[in-house]
Formats: sequence, structure tokens, C-alpha cells
Amino acid sequence: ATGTTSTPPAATQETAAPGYLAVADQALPAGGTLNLQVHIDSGAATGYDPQLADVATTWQLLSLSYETLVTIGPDFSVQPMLAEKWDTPDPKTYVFHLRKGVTFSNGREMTADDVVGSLKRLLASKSVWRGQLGPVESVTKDGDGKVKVTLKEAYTPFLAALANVPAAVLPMKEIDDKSVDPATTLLGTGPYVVENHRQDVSWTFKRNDKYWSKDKPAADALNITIAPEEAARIASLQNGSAALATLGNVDSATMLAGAKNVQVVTQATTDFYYLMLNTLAPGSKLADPKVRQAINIALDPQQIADVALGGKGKPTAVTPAGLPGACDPAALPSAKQSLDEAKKLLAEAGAQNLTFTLSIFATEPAPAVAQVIQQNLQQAGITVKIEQMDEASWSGKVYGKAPAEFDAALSWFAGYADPGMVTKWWNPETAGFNVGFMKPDKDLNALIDAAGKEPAGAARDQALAAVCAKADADAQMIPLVTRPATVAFRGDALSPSLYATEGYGNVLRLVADARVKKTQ
Amino acid sequence: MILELDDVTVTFTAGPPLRRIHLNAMRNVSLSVAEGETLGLVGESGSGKTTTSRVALGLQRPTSGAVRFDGRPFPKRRRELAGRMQAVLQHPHWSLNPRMRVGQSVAEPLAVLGRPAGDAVTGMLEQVGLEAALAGRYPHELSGGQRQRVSIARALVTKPRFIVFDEAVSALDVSVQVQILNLIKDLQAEYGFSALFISHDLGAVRYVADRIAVMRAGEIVETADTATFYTDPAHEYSKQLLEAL
Amino acid sequence: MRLLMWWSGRALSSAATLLGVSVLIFAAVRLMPGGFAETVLGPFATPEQKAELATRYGLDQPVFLQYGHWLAAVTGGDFGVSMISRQPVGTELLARLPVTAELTVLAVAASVLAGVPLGVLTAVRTRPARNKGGAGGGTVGRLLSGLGVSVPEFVLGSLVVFVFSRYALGLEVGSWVPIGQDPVANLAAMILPAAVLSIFSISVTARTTRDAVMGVLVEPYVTAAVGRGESPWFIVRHHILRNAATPVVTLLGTITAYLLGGTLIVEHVFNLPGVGSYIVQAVGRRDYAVVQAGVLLAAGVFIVMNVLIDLLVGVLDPRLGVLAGRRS
Amino acid sequence: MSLLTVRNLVIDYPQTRALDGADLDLRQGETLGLVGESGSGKSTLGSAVGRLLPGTAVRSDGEVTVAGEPVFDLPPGRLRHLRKKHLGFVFQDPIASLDPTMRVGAQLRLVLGRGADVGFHLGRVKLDDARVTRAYPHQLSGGMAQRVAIAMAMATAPELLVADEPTAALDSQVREEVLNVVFSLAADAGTSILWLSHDLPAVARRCDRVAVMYGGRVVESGPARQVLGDPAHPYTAALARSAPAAAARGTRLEPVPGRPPVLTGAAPGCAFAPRCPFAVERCEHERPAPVRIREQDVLCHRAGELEAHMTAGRRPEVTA
Amino acid sequence: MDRLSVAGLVCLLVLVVFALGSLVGAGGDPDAIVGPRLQPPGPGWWLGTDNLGRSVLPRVMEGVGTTLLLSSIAVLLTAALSATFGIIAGYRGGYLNELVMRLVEVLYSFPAIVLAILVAAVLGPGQLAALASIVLVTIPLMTRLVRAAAVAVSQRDYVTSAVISGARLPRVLGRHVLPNVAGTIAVQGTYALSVGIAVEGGLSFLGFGVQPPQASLGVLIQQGGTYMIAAPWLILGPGVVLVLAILSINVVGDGLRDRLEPRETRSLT
Ligand SMILES: Nc1ncnc2c1ncn2[C@@H]1O[C@H](COP(=O)(O)OP(=O)(O)OP(=O)(O)O)[C@@H](O)[C@H]1O
Ligand SMILES: Nc1ncnc2c1ncn2[C@@H]1O[C@H](COP(=O)(O)OP(=O)(O)OP(=O)(O)O)[C@@H](O)[C@H]1O
Ligand SMILES: [Mg+2]
Ligand SMILES: [Mg+2]
Repeated sequence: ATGTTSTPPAATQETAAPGYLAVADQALPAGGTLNLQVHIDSGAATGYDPQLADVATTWQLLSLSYETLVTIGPDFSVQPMLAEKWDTPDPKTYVFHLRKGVTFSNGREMTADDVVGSLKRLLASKSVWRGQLGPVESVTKDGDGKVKVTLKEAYTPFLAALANVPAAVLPMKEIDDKSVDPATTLLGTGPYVVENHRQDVSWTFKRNDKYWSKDKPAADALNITIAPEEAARIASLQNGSAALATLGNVDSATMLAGAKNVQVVTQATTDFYYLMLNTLAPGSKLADPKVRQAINIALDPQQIADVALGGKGKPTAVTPAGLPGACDPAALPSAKQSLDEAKKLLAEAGAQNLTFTLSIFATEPAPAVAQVIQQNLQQAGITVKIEQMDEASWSGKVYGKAPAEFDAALSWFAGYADPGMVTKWWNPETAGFNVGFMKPDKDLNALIDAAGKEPAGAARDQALAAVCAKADADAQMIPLVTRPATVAFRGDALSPSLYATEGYGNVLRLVADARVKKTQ
Repeated sequence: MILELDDVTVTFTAGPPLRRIHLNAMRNVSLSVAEGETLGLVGESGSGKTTTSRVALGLQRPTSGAVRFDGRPFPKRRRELAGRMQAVLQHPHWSLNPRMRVGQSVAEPLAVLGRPAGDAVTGMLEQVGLEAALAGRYPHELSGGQRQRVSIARALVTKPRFIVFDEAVSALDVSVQVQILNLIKDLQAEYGFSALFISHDLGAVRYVADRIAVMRAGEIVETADTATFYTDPAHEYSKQLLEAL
Repeated sequence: MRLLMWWSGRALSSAATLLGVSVLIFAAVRLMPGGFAETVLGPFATPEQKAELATRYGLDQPVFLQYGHWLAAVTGGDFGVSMISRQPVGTELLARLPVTAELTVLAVAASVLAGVPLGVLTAVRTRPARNKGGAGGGTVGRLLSGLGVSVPEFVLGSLVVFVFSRYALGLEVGSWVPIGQDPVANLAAMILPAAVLSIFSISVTARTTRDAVMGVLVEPYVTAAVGRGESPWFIVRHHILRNAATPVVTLLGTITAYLLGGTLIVEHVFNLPGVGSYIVQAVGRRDYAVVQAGVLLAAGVFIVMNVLIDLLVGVLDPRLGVLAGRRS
Repeated sequence: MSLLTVRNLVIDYPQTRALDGADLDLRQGETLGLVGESGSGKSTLGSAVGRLLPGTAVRSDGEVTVAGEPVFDLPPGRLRHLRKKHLGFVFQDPIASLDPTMRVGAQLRLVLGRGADVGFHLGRVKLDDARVTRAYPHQLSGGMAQRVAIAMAMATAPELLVADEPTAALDSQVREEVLNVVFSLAADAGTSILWLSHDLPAVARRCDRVAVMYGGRVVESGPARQVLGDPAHPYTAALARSAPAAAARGTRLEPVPGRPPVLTGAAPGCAFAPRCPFAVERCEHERPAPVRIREQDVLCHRAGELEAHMTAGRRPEVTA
Repeated sequence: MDRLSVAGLVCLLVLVVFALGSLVGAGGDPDAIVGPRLQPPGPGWWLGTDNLGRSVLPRVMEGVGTTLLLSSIAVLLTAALSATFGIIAGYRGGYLNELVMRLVEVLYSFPAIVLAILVAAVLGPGQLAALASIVLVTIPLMTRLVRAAAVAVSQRDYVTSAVISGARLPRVLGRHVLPNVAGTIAVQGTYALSVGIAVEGGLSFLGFGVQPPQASLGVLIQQGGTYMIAAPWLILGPGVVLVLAILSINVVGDGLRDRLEPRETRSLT
């Protein structure tokens, strides 16, 4: 492989507690205002309704006001949140003991009815997340302060799925009597209350004084500025007008190395890039599994991680690398084969001079990933033309028609918090969005379902490994590398808490712990 | 009669809608030019001389009245008259296309008719007193007088029966004016074309014209033989003009 | 009366232009590839959701009907609802307008205050270049003014963002606050973007002014004034400024349009919440109502601007404009 | 006393020599007509009197003195003072020489001073002030505009008025009226006039003296009647003969053959030589020096010899 | 031409040679990863390497080529269209003139970059969009000026003479009007070229123009902008070249204008 310059990890990455990039200094006094910058606003036509939110950037913002029954710990264990604890009398039954003294930000106390109503509403909705909750049979109130969920069959990722924003507890009384429209109003139990939101400009949150955890949130107010241009965010960090910002560039650490008081950390995520190969386009060579195999073999995820992601990403299989129980990408069949085998497969398929177009959107580092892919495949004699588009055109091209009109496309999935969750998207009948370019594979689907039922443990790991291998051979959607998130903050303005690895793409997950230093 | 204008009125409308200004550039003008004759047309600036020449050339359709060339009304398509009438216009500076060589300019009326130029161009240049070598030059390499000579050569190359001279010498120096006026006289003697000679300079008109028409504010106030006009102008305005000379 | 007539005539022709503009915008927006549904709803949306969205925004109707509805609504002051934020576009535009307007006004002011004197000075000071036939002017001056019009905002903007965020030079990038909240801080934050925006327009104004003044300098009435023994300053003040103003004022219309476009890039680079960045984002997301309204606003401002400029030119130069044609 | 003296003035434009050693004298109270073909350098000489030349013009030699002041060597302040107090200019295009953006009244007040009696000055040039004051220049006729320009030029009662073809752009009837105004105002104020013109008969009628220019030099000057009635220079004679207006009916005019020169440097000899029927060899190589013939100053090598042929209207016999 | 314009012309020629170099592969493969990422200029990568370890030099060469080629083609198109419409409108007058001028007015009412973005959004980002944008942005001014020139030329005596001689429309327009407005077209063309380069740059900078991996100056500047701090050479190369290109074209345009429309000067003292 070609050489890469790797950047030394930031100091915080070594000293923080296990599982953390940074831990807020609890000795610092609470209070103060926190100025944050993110690159994109929540942008759904469905408004603020958390159940309909389907992208991480929206989850991140809504998570400031909404909370779920359970949450995810730094090691991807499921932790209590609005449920103080839960029992699992059998693999199909979950009984949640609700926390006492939790109120919505309008002052009304949260009840079991809210929880039951929220889950029922979610199950009845068109939300994408409905599918992730698994085969829920019923949700019932189990006396005061307890909620019982019954599944039709065992489903291991259930708790992890409950830990994400779409499963948040909504103020069902208000929603039912129509005094609150969750699409336009944020009314949750979370640490912050929205004071003002200007689409694509800014959010201002103020502290929820009735928050159930007495010592939280630490900061009195949050100002979140939406700054799409990376240079503007970097500038704000440097002059201190932002205390923390999300960065898109994998080289941000290098670039901010000289900036005083600015610390750059790379948060690993379970999100990963994958390559879509359209097997439904009439006459496409890509319909031939051998060709796809060859492509899969020729791809060099390690080089993609090193060059395109500046060494910050990791090769991954269908189960996101970094999650407990995920399979080893190095053990995948395609990883063990050589370029010669790829060439042989291409020859067998009669596709020696294969040329196809790779459609990508412009957001960094996707173009960089695509260019490394181009270089990789060139080694196997495959010519890739890169077609870069704005996101809207890209969406139109990739998802707009069935059968879809592209040859290949690059995108990324949120990896979530359980290795079984994202594998569901490999079944186009469940996923829906990929029916336009992907043929369902019965065997693979069966393997995915089986892995979902298997309780955590060695057997499940086995089942997942089988899914990984099968998906690797199918190669209609080829997982590539995990997608790092870069966060920079002013050490003189802020002491934040950050997980080392994030499952739901939520950089702001622990913002309620962050302490503002009184320097400005 | 080669050209007859019969009770011609030309009205221009100018300005934006709702406050259009109607201006009679020609008012009931009747004129005629006989075969081989030169009619001089004088009048102050804005009196309608150029408009009259444009009507005579068929470039301007009269608002009312009739125009006959060679006894017939103007044909619908100008092309049918191609080569039969020509003009020499005022600005020596703009009379020739600056991007065309002199020879090309002179040959153009022939080219339009689809006739080969042959020696006609050099012959014509010599006729107007220019060396044949000038054919290869561009207009900016010529003096004003030379340029007007080229214009005359171009006008004559198709041997037209009728030529309009609209202020053809006005922009030239006095000394050169006489050269051109003499040239016009000589050529007319040779080719026998009829001419409408327009000028605000009574002296020049007297020198070349057989008859004189005086225009004022769009109307012909007097028409007379040159001799009679100078000795005994009938109209008050004509007298004023003569006095200023 | 004449004025009224002029106004109505001008208003009519402006309205026609604006109508043309609106047709063009509408057609363009409808012709954009890439589905608004995919963009707005994301890849996971079901066909029913997409259909519902289309119905909600009337996108399933025939195009000319959509245009009719839109036009009717717009003339009634209703610019529709953003598909992304579901807020009325008019309100959002109004909220963002101050930023863009401030930028534009600052840049126009800079162009007038710096460009005009610079242009007058260089024109009056120009020594003719001998035997060259050119307009003269020092090579360095020409190069500098040429440089001003040759450095695009996105280059200069990137540079300024870099330099000013790296080195504390007194002015800060990225600390914008609404003008209502803290006018001083707002102005401080606007200086850099406005400066970046105005480099081009200052240079163009200076060049145009110089050309215009040099054109006036050779007019006979200036020679006549010199012949009467008037001082240069007197001549500049009484004769040149006003006579050279026409092309400069006309230019300001074009400049305004240009600056409106320039704010797009500057707002993007400096992350200012103005109309420009709104349009860029909206185009990126196929937020039809916003694109339509934003572009229409920009074009409308330009058209209105031009009517005003025509009027002003008519006042400055009595040979042109409204009052012309009244002959005694 | 000489009010204006031009000595051996040489003015160059980038590609042209406009003046090639011009000499001129104008006495207090005198009216001098400067005539010549287009391009002979009249305007250049007229502008040089007030140092009003275009930026590309260079004075290569010679000098101009007005009221004893060397025009080309004055510092800006003194030059302005000279223009203000001693000089007045009227140009060819009357409407263009007024500021188009200012009402006539305002322009007059700007020149005359705030409290000045605009009505009086307009009355002097026979204009009805009420209407004219409120008008913009483009709303005036050429004749009216020229009278306004004259009023402005004569407002300070200058010692010398330079009028560069003030009537060339006007209709023939208006010309006389405008000239009347100029000459009577000048006579009243004791102003000398330098009148540049094409129009030989008009100059003959109105001027005391005439100077004829050719190829950037004054080739003949002297009393008007003398110069035009009894020219000493072959060029003057040819010019006088060639005006169409001068032709008796039925006669054929005799033009000056050839065309005027365009100089790029000093003419080696007499600039008229190529067109001159009397030219001899030395005319081409030797620059003629002024000689005095009768009351005229003439630049011609053969000035004395040709007297017999010089009477206007008579066809010269070529003797040389 | 004066010395400055000659310098501009030379500079432009150098850029063209530079761009042509990329066609024959001088400077190397612009897409190949040749070394470590973000290296400052050095042997093997004379302008440094970018964030993927590609040599910047061949990318800048390709970028100049793309930008110049796109803008030139666009300006030629503009010139052809403006000449056709401007001349016909100017010569014919009447309704045709009204129609053309209205259309031009409508196009002129859009701020350049807004129009460009709109076009790019319709055609989909890419070279075609950049091309069409430049054409639409530059066409209004050029058409206006050509029309004005054509109106003036149409009134010249030599045009009238040709009409009197019986010349038909194509001859009148082709032989008489067009050659005499060609100067205006040439001068405006050079200015349009510099506008074109700026529009391509701005559009690509915003992500609506030329799309990577195809290099254009705008694309390179956009990409380099993010790395300004760590690797200033990424933006310096293309930035300087872009400014140089626009500057020299403007200077040449000025020279051309001074030559075709020489102006008098006069001082006030
Ligand atoms: N196309 C036109 N539209 C409107 N008015 C016109 C047009 N052509 C001429 N006129 C007007 O008609 C009148 C007569 O004009 P014309 O050009 O015939 O006068 P002229 O005697 O040739 O004047 P000049 O001596 O100045 O050439 C003038 O008042 C002029 O303004
Ligand atoms: N601004 C200028 N630049 C270059 N050459 C000039 C300029 N002005 C005049 N000339 C040239 O200088 C010579 C003298 O010109 P000038 O204007 O003094 O002549 P003139 O006698 O006034 O002619 P006219 O009777 O046409 O007004 C001519 O050859 C002319 O072409
Ligand atoms: Mg006329
Ligand atoms: Mg003159």
C-alpha cells in the first residue's frame, strides 16, 4: 500500500476513562452558556416528530429534548434512562420499571400511559424505526409505573432499538387531546428546552429546570449554530466564538494542530460506507455475482481507511466494526483473496474491460473514498468513472426510480448500537429503499432473521459471521469502512464528555454533562 | 419622367405610446425628375430633404401619395430595381464599409446583380479620377474627397438611370467640393443619368442643378429653373436663402 | 402627469420582465432533476409518503396550474411554505433579508465612497500615454484596478477566513450576531464579508468612473470651462461629477445585482444567515418554494433598482429620462 | 501694441504635425479671420492661444504670448488668471459647449457670479431671458445656444475672443445674426477677435485682417481686402477661386488640384508645392521664409514674381 | 498594443501551453496517487500532494485546461448567439427587437451566480451546467452591446447604399453589419471570457459546477480551501493561476478596447 501520514492521537484520547474520549470535569461549577456549531440542521419534512426522524443529525438535536426508556453506555451496553430497570422473564417479554419524578418540560409528570401510547404510536406509524423494534406483539401498562412489551418471537436488538430517539417517550396526553403537535413543538423529558429555532441558522436551548436528574444539565443554555462551510466552523473554533464543533474533514486534527486551546478528537462510529452495485439495470454486467465478487476482492478497505479517511476509519463487514459481537472483516472471503482471483473471475464472466460509473454525492469525504475505490479497481483492470452530484440529484438517481438507473453508488449507513440491526437493510423487502437496485437473496434473508433471534453470546456471533460471509459473497451492497466523526473543542471554554465510539451518530449525547469554563 | 412624387406625405410617429408625437416630415410634396435632368433640392436642416430622398429611393414608404419610377409604382421587392437607381450619401466617413477594400465596395452593386466585375471596377475608378491601384486600399487610407469619388464610382458602376446625391459634398472642404461637383457634371454629361441633388448649400446646387426645388418644414415652397430662381426668386423664403449666400 | 405616465409605463414593462423572470424560475425549478421527495423525506420514504407530500404541496397538479396558483399567491404576498422547515418562506426571507441587505448596502456604500473618488482622481490625474493611442494611466494603477476585478470572492473569501481565523487581527470571522441584538458586534462581524464582497465592485466602480470622467473631460463644455479659467476642482464639482454620474449610477444597478449574487458566495463562506445562503441550501435540497421566492426576490430587487436608477438618471441628465422631450 | 503673438509654433499630435512653425500677430482691438482648409491647423492654433490643447498634443517648439504673458510657460494659477481676465472662447458646436445637465440660467450664474444680472447678459445677445434661463441646453436651438455661449465668453469683457467656427453648425440664416451679435459686442467692449473660419466671403466682409493657413503654417496674412482681393500666395488665390458660391453662372470652377497635406514632421519645403502650379525645384526642398509683399506677409519663394497671375478669378498661365 | 497587454497575452499563452501539456500527459496522471498525503512541494510532486496523495501539478494543469476550455467554448457560443440575435434585432428593429430585448432583460435580471446555480440545478451539476451557465450569464450584456453597435452600423451610409443597390438581407448583415460589430464582439468576448472563468470557479466552488475527480480551477480551489491551514499549496497553485488567468484576459481586453476605440484625453489645467 502507499504511505500515509498518520496523526498522533490527541492527548485526551489517552487519558480519558475507558470508552470515553473525554470526561467532563465534575469539579467545575455548573452554569454558563455553551456555543456549539454543527454542519447541518435537522432537515425533515416531517418536522420535529422524533418518531419520524430518520437521520442521525436530527436524532442528535432532538435528543436534547427527548429521552428514551433505555440508553446506550460507552461500551454499547444498554443502560437505564427513563426506565430505572427492566425484567426479562422470558426472551419475548420485557417489563420496564419507570423512573419516578420524571416530568415533561411543561411540568406534567410522565406516566406509563405516555410510554405505552408512544410505543403504540410508533408501531402504528410509517416510521422507518418501526422495523428496527422487531416483532412487537403488544405494549401494555403493567400497573402504575410499569410497562410490558411482548414480542412474537425473540429479538435480540430490541433494547438497543429502544435506545434511539425515534423510540422516545412523547407527551401522549397532549398529543391525543391535540394541544401539542409533535411535528412543530418539542415537548419531552430531556435536559434542554427549545427556546428558538431558525431552520438552517441556529437553535437555542435553555436548561430544563424540572429535569429529573438533579445535577444535570450543567450548562444553562446551548446555542447551536448551523455552519455548513467547514472553514467557517474552524474559524469560529479558533477565535473562540464556538466552544465545540463537529468537523467533516478527516485532517482537521492536523490543520488545527497549531491552534491554541483547540483539541481535536476523532470519535469512532458504527456508521460505515458501503458500495451499492445495481444488479437490476437491464443488461448490466454487475448482475453477474462473479463480477461483483471480483469488485469486492479488488477493493482495499484498508487503503480507503488510510488514504481517504486519513487513517481514522476501519474496514468493516456488514456488522459494524467496533460493536461487540461484530464479525472480523479480515476473515471475510473477499479479504483473503488476491487480485489475480479477481481478474480470473472477471475473465470467467467475460468482463475483462469492465467500465462502470460510480455515482457519489459531494459531501466529504465521500469523493475521496470514491477516488480510492477508483484506484483500487484500476488494479483489477476495472475502469470506474466517478460521477459526483449534489445530494438531491444523487438521491433522485439512486432512489428515485425502480429499476434504478445508476451503475454503482456510494453511501453510508448509520451502524446503530447492535450488530444485528443494520444487517436488516441487506433484505430489500424489509428495507424498501433498495428494491430498485438489489435482488433479494433468500438464504441471506434467512440468515439475517436467524441472527436476530439468537440471544447474545457465542452462538449469535456465529450467526452474524454467517450473515457477514453471505453478504460478502452476494456483494450487492459492499460494506467498506467505518465513518469517523471529528469533533473539536476549546479546552479553555469547555470540558465535555464524549464516548469513544458512537452508535447513533450523536456527538451531543453527553452534552448535559459538559461543563462551561468561565474564561470568556 | 424618370421619377414622379405625387402629393406625397410622410408622417413619423415618435415617443412612447399615449404621448406620441406626429411629425410631418413631408407634406403634400409633388416633384418630378425628367430623363437626364438634375433637380436640386435645397432647404434648411430638418426641412425634409433626406426624407424626400429616401422616398425617392423607395427606402421610405409614403404615408399617403404616390411614387412612380420610370412611370410605374415601386415594385414590392426592391431587388427588381437593383442597379437601376443608386445613391451617394453624405458622410464621406461612413459612405464606405471600413472592412471592405475599395475595389470590393465598388464591385458590390455588380455582385448583387450577379454580374462579374471584370475590368469594370478599375475602369470606373479611373473614370472618377482615381488610380486603379487604389482598389486594394481600405477606406481609412483615403481622403474624404477620394472616398466620395469611390462612392460615386460605386453608384455609377451599374450604369443606373437615376442617382440621388444627398449632401454628397457638404462634408468636404471647399477646394475638394469643386472637384467633386465638376466630376458629377462631367459624368452626367457622359452617362446621361438623371439626378436628385440635395444640399443645404445654394452655391453648390446652383452649380450642378438644372432645376431647383426649395423645401421648408416638409413642404416644397418653390420650384423653378436654376436661371430663373437665381435672378428672380418667387417665394419670400427663397429670397432669404439667396441673401445669405 | 408626465411623471405618472412614465411611472406607469415603466411599471408595466418591469412587470412584464418580472413575469418573464417568474416563468423562467418556475420552469427551471420544475425541471430540476433529483426528487424533492427523496431529498425531503430521505431514502427510506415509502411511495405513499412521497405521494402524500406531493399532494400536500400541490406537486401532482399540471404544471401550468401550479404556476397559476403560485403566481396568484405571490402577487398576494404569499410565497408558500418551505418543504424543509414548514415555515412560511416569506417570513424566513424577511428574517434573512437584513443580513443580505446590510452586506449589499455596505458594499455599495464602499463602492461609492471609495470607487468614485478613486475613479475621479485617476481620471483627472491621468497623463496621456504618448504615441500609444491608449487611454493611458500608470501601469501599476491599471494592474491594481485590474487585480481588483480579477480576484473572485470565493478566492478572496477563503483567504480572508483563513488569515483572520488564524491570526488575531482585531476582526473576527464567524461571530455574527443579529443587528438587533448588538449593532456594534454585528457591524464588526460584517466588515470582513462586506470588504470581500466590495473589492470587485469598488474596482469596477473606479474603472467605470474613470472611463466616464475621461469621457466627460474631452467634452467641449469642459474645454469651455477650462477656457474660462475655472480651477480643476471647480470644474470637477460643477460640471464633471454630474455629467459622469449617468454611467456610474447605471452601473450601480448592475453592481447591485452582482452584489446580490456575490452575497451568495460570501454568506456561504462566512456562514451568514442571509438570503444567499438560503438559496444555495434550498437549491441543494430542492426546496422549490424557497428557490422560487429567493430568486424572484433577487430579480425583483434588481428590476425595482433599475427603475429607480432610470428615474435618477433622468433627474441627473435632463436629456434622458422622464422630463426629456419638453422643448421650448 | 501686439495683444497676441505666435512665434514659430510647432504642435505635434501622436501621428500628425498640426502646426509646423506658425506665426501670427494680433493687435489690440483688431478682428482677424483665420482661414484655411480643413486640417490646416486652425483649431490647433486657436486652442494653443489658451493652452487648451488635447492631452496628446505636444508643443515641440515656438511660443505664444498673450498680453505679454508667455502662455506655455505660465504656472497653472497665472494661466487660469490669464484665461479668466484676458481670454474668451466660443466653439463650433454651441449645444455641446454648454453643460447638458444644468439649466442655462444656473450656468450663467456659475460664470457670472451669484448676484449677476443674467437678464442683462442675455439681453446683450438678444435673447429673451425668461424662457432661456429655465431651459436646458438641448432645449435650445443652435443659434440660441451659441448666443448663450457668446454671452458667457463676453461676460468678463475679455481682451481677446477666440471664435472657432462659431457658425459652422448653424443654418445659413441664423449665421448672420450670430455674427452680428459677436462683432457688435466685441466692438462695444473693445475686444479683439480671432475668428477661425472656412467662409472666405464672410471673413472678407467682417474682418480687418486675414491670415491664411496651409499645412500648419500661416502662409499669408494682411488686411482682409488686400489678402482676398489681391492674394500674394498661390494657395490663397486658388482657395479664393474655388468656392462654388463665387462661380458666375455657366462657368466652370477651377478647383485646387490634389489634396491637402498631412504632415508627420517638419515639411522639407513649401507644403503647398505639390499642388502649386508655380512650384519650382527649390519649393520642394527649402522652407520659405516670410516676405512682405505690399501689405501682406507671405510664405512663398516666388511671391514677388507671380503678381500678375494672382488676381482672383483669372486663370493663371503656367509659366514655370 | 501597449506593454501591459502584451504581458497579459504572453501570460495567457503560457497558461494555454500549460493546459495543453496536460493533454499530452506532461506532469503525470492527475488521478494517480503518487505519494504521501499533503506533502509540501518537492521532487516528484512539484506543487505538493493533495489529501489523497495525488500530485497537485497535473491536477492544476488539467484544471486550467478544463476551465479555459469550458469558458472559451461558452464564450464562443455566447458570441455566436449574441451576434445573431443582436445583429438581427439591431438591424430589423420592431417586434423582433422588442422580443429579443425582453428576453435579454429577463436574463439580465438574475444575479449572475443565482442564474448559474439555477441552470446547474436544472442540468445537474457538471461541465454542461457550467457551460450553459457561462453562456446565459454572459449573453445579456453581449447581446445588448452588439445590438447597440448594430443599430449604429445599420444607420451608416454604406449599409443604406448596399440596400439601394438591391443587396439581400444575408448579404447586408454578413458583409456589412457583422464585420463592423466584430470589434465590439471581440472586446466583449474577452471580458466575457474572464467572467466565464469566474462563473465556472464560483459555481464549482459551491459544488454546482464541474465535479471531481475532474479538475477545474474552481474545484481545486474549493478542495484546497479546506486544507488552507495544513496545506496552503493546495489552494495557492490554482488560486494564483485563476487570478492570473482573469487578470491577463482583462488586461488584454483593455488593450484591445483601447486599440479599437482609442480615446482622447484632456487635462483640466
Ligand atoms: N425615422 C424618423 N423618425 C422620426 N422622425 C424623423 C425620422 N427621420 C426624420 N425625421 C424627422 O423628420 C424631419 C425631416 O428630416 P430630414 O432628415 O428629412 O431633414 P433634412 O432636411 O434632411 O435635414 P438635414 O439637413 O439636417 O439632413 C426632421 O424633423 C426629422 O427629425
Ligand atoms: N486630437 C487630435 N489628435 C490627433 N490629431 C489631431 C487632433 N486634432 C487635430 N489633429 C490633426 O491636426 C491637424 C490640424 O487639425 P485642426 O483641427 O487644427 O485643423 P482645422 O484647421 O481646425 O480643421 P477643421 O477646419 O476641420 O476644423 C489635422 O491633420 C488633424 O488631423
Ligand atoms: Mg438630411
Ligand atoms: Mg477646426
